[in-house]
Amino acid sequence: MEKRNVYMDYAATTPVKREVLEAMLPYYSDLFGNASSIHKFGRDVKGALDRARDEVAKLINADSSEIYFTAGGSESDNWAIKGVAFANKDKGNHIITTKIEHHAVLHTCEYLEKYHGFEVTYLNVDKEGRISLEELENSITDKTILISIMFANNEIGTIQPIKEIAEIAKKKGILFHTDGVQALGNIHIDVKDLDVDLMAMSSHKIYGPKGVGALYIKKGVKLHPLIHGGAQEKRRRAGTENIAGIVGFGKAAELARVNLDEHIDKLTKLRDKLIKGVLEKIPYTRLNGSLEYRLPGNTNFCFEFIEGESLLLSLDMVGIAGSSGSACTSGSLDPSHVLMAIGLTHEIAHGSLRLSLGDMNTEDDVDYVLEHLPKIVERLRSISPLYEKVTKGGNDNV
Amino acid sequence: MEKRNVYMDYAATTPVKREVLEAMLPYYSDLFGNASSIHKFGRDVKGALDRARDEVAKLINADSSEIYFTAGGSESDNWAIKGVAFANKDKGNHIITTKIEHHAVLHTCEYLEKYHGFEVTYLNVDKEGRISLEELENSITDKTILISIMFANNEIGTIQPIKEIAEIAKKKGILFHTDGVQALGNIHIDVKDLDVDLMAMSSHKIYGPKGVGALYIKKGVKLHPLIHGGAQEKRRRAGTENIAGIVGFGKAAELARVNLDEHIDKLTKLRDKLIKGVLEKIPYTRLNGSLEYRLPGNTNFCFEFIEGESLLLSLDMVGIAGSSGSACTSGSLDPSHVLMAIGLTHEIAHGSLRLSLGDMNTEDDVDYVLEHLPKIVERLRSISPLYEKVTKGGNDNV
Amino acid sequence: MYSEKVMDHFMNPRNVGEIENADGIGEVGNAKCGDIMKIYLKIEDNIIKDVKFKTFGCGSAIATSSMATEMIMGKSVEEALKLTNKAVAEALDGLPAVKMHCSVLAEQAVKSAIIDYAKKNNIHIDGLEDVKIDDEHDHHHVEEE
Amino acid sequence: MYSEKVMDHFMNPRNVGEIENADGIGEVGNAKCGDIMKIYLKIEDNIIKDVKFKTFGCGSAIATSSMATEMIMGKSVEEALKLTNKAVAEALDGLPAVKMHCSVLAEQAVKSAIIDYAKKNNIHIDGLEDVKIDDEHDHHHVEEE
Ligand SMILES: Cc1ncc(COP(=O)(O)O)c(C=O)c1O
Ligand SMILES: Cc1ncc(COP(=O)(O)O)c(C=O)c1O
Repeated sequence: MEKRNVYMDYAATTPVKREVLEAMLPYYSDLFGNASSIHKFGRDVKGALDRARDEVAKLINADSSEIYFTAGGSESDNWAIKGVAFANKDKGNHIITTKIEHHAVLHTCEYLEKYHGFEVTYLNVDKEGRISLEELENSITDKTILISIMFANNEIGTIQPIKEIAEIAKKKGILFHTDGVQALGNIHIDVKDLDVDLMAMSSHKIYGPKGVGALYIKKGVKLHPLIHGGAQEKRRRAGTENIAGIVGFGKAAELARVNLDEHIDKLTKLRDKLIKGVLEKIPYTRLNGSLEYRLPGNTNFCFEFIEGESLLLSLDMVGIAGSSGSACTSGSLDPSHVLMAIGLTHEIAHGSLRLSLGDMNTEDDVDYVLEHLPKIVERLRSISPLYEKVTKGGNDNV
Repeated sequence: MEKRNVYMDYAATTPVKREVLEAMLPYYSDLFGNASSIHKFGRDVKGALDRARDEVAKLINADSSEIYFTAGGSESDNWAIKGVAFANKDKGNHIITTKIEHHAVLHTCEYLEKYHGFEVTYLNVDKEGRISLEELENSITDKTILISIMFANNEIGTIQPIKEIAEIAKKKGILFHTDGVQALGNIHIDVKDLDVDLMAMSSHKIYGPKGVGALYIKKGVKLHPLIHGGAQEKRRRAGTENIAGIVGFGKAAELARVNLDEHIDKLTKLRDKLIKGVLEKIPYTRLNGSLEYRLPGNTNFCFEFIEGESLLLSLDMVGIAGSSGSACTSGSLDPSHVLMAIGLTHEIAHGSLRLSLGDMNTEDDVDYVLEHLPKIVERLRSISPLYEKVTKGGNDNV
Repeated sequence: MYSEKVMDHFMNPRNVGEIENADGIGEVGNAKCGDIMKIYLKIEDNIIKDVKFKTFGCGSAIATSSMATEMIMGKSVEEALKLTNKAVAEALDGLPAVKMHCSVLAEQAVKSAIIDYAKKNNIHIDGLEDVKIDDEHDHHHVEEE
Repeated sequence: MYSEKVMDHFMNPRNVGEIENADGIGEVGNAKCGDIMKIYLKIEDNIIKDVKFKTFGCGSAIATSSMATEMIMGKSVEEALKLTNKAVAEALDGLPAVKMHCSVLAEQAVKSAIIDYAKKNNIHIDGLEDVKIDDEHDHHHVEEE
């Protein structure tokens, strides 16, 4: 097979779709007004803002008035958590989250613990990455003001029992935020049915532009603003609106909604083919995450005896773009907290590879990966002193 | 003169310049990688990020490493103030700002007062909108941890004595943040010479895209993040970078730097012509702000006996876009806090008009305004019961 | 933002002006809040023969004054008293929520002109006793959620 | 991110492998931190006649091991002991700041192989007493400002 460029890092970010960019373009130089202005230049863009809000709302079956635009998933997570925490600190100071949250949630919780007097429970997950509802219930105290549990995990793709969590939260009168960044546009989401109170979203994971996101805030839910100032977003999130970005997010949401079934179907097939192929072709390999509760586009493997960055570099040399939860890619000492939480050892976790699929991937891409990945893993193992021990029988699978 | 479209609301927002948009376009669909990724798609955009940072740094004579990208001026203001406040609450709880700050500063300070135990002094300004250095010095207590005073005012264009303020702050060992959103690209700024600690900037005021901004943080200045999460922006501001937006901001900063003298020269001339014309042609009119310490593109008038929104609407009908500090345009009860702070009565403040000039304005635009504005003011006065009293001599200038 | 009707009444207001020796004059609102409406009535045989207004205020304040004067012109005093702010707003094809107070002001301006007429002429008009003119109208104050 | 030299040594590492009955073997790093380097030396008449390595680790860990083996091949033991991590990094046209620890590891792997050689043969080598092998190297920990 000829050298190709195979992007399989859609969970990190996605390209902006052509229709999305086309929808955005008028809002840079022609329709550039400030949506708060009453003159023609301002009025011209106000409608576009409303339409985008409708589209994002429709994708998750929310009311348009419950969608608040932000600058991305991280801001939305920070807003939801700090906003609820600060608004309810008279009621209690306890927050429940999980060990496998995105850093936007995790570091926010740690910050509230360290500097603002909150206490946080980090729920365990099982080896597939799912929380235990029982542990959740047992963690609730009369000081608990917020539960923040991600919809789907960005590394291993595990989907949580959101509806059941929401039920527990509701029963106890506790607000429930879910980080929906990876779930959005990849599985069916109906916030009314699920009954969540807050949900963070990000545009650049669904083929929209970067630097735009939204927070779903159920009608009546109170939280402090994260960004104070002007009267934008019904006085809840200040800052001149990023109209072009928001229009792009709206268009991306529309496309995601219209194509959702097809998208899920296609990615699920490619994913299953990739998983099957990798596990068959490469020994000493494990699939991380769940088979049942898994995002359609997510695959995550651990290849024993090798390290993630060297794997990524080698893949990059043949045009394949993936990502790794290895410490060496992130500049931090420890490998992925998610892989640790599902019970992997450091050694094994260092050899992880996430290949996340998206709309532009084809069967040929998967074949290409299945051709190159085994050779690359084999080469790196042949350099590895850990593998040497195995092949000589001196080690029982590390 | 034929009907024209005359945009004179550049202080609200500016169109994206053609060169800026062109610089941005590759970063949506081709170079769409996540700057944190180590594969080719990621590396391709990392350099662009660095170059943009250099350009923003150059515009204000900062070090590249002192520029942190954000989602806009409001976020930057919030970050600077909350970040410093929370990081220093063990040292003190007193903040000094002014009565004429943008809401991004004002509401942030009010929030810290109301919910987080801080105390805030709001400095007065004189009738030109300048603070008194003496009052500033007298307001400092041993609990003062932050001074936040805007570089140039968004409504009346008044420029503050930033260097002198920084000196006082430094002498007392207090951090000094300045909201530089309106000053950026409109006057010469040298943060090294001025010796400010923090400065907020926004892209969409200098012909860059909306939803991007930056915070200048002098080397060594400590503050808490506002948005926690990933390791972006040297772990100080999380969130997948809005590459296209940042590249646009960088290009806009480059253009602003290269054209700065010409820009200042041109706008100053147009501004002075507009001010002269308006004051000559329309009785019962006052210019708000300072003649000496004024942004090159800012004009702000009060026309007695009429209200701002009806003025804006009428201007809009002939294609002129301006803005007003009138309560009726903002959905709030009181007219502009800035106009109140410079000592105007409610009645007068309601009749304010800001015409802010920018790069696309011409002499013809100014002539067009000078043709239409007097007629419009006259028509509205003829409907006004307040004017009736004057023309009948029953009122001495309100 | 505004309907065409609002813009029409704003740009071409009907019945602008004053009436000398008017039979009733009503002035409501205050400059502090940014809107003042003044309505002049000429009343003959209980019928509003002429009505004029002057308004300091925003676009919808001017438009609602104009519309209100049109709506009561030629009507009996009792009929004019029945003019509601909703009717004015509807006649203008609606107003933005934050501008509804302007229609309230227009209703009140008409009513206070009629009160003035009643006082000056010392006559009783049915329903007038129920009218309250609220000068400190707490208009368009948006709650921060 | 990496120089061409680093990429070359990563993709085509020199001297990969093991030496049976090596005169000295050094292993540093640990799997927990994500990098282990193992160096085998064949020494004759105080000269490094052959050297091989195996590395578990990131791209620069592999490249620095490869470069280090090249740099000591054919050298005397004393010369090899003088190999510094800086020299390895420079020979690779530099390393990213967060990857400098890999060059430290390479230096230490060489040294610990020589220590092993000295021990096995019970010989004294000048300068060896100053060498410290720090297994718990606290690498690339970035301070949050
Ligand atoms: C002085 C000042 N500060 C802050 C801001 C807020 O900037 P942004 O709209 O980018 O959030 C603005 C403009 O709206 C401004 O004029
Ligand atoms: C689960 C999850 N939450 C939050 C984020 C942060 O989103 P953003 O990059 O838009 O700030 C991401 C992606 O980076 C994510 O995968």
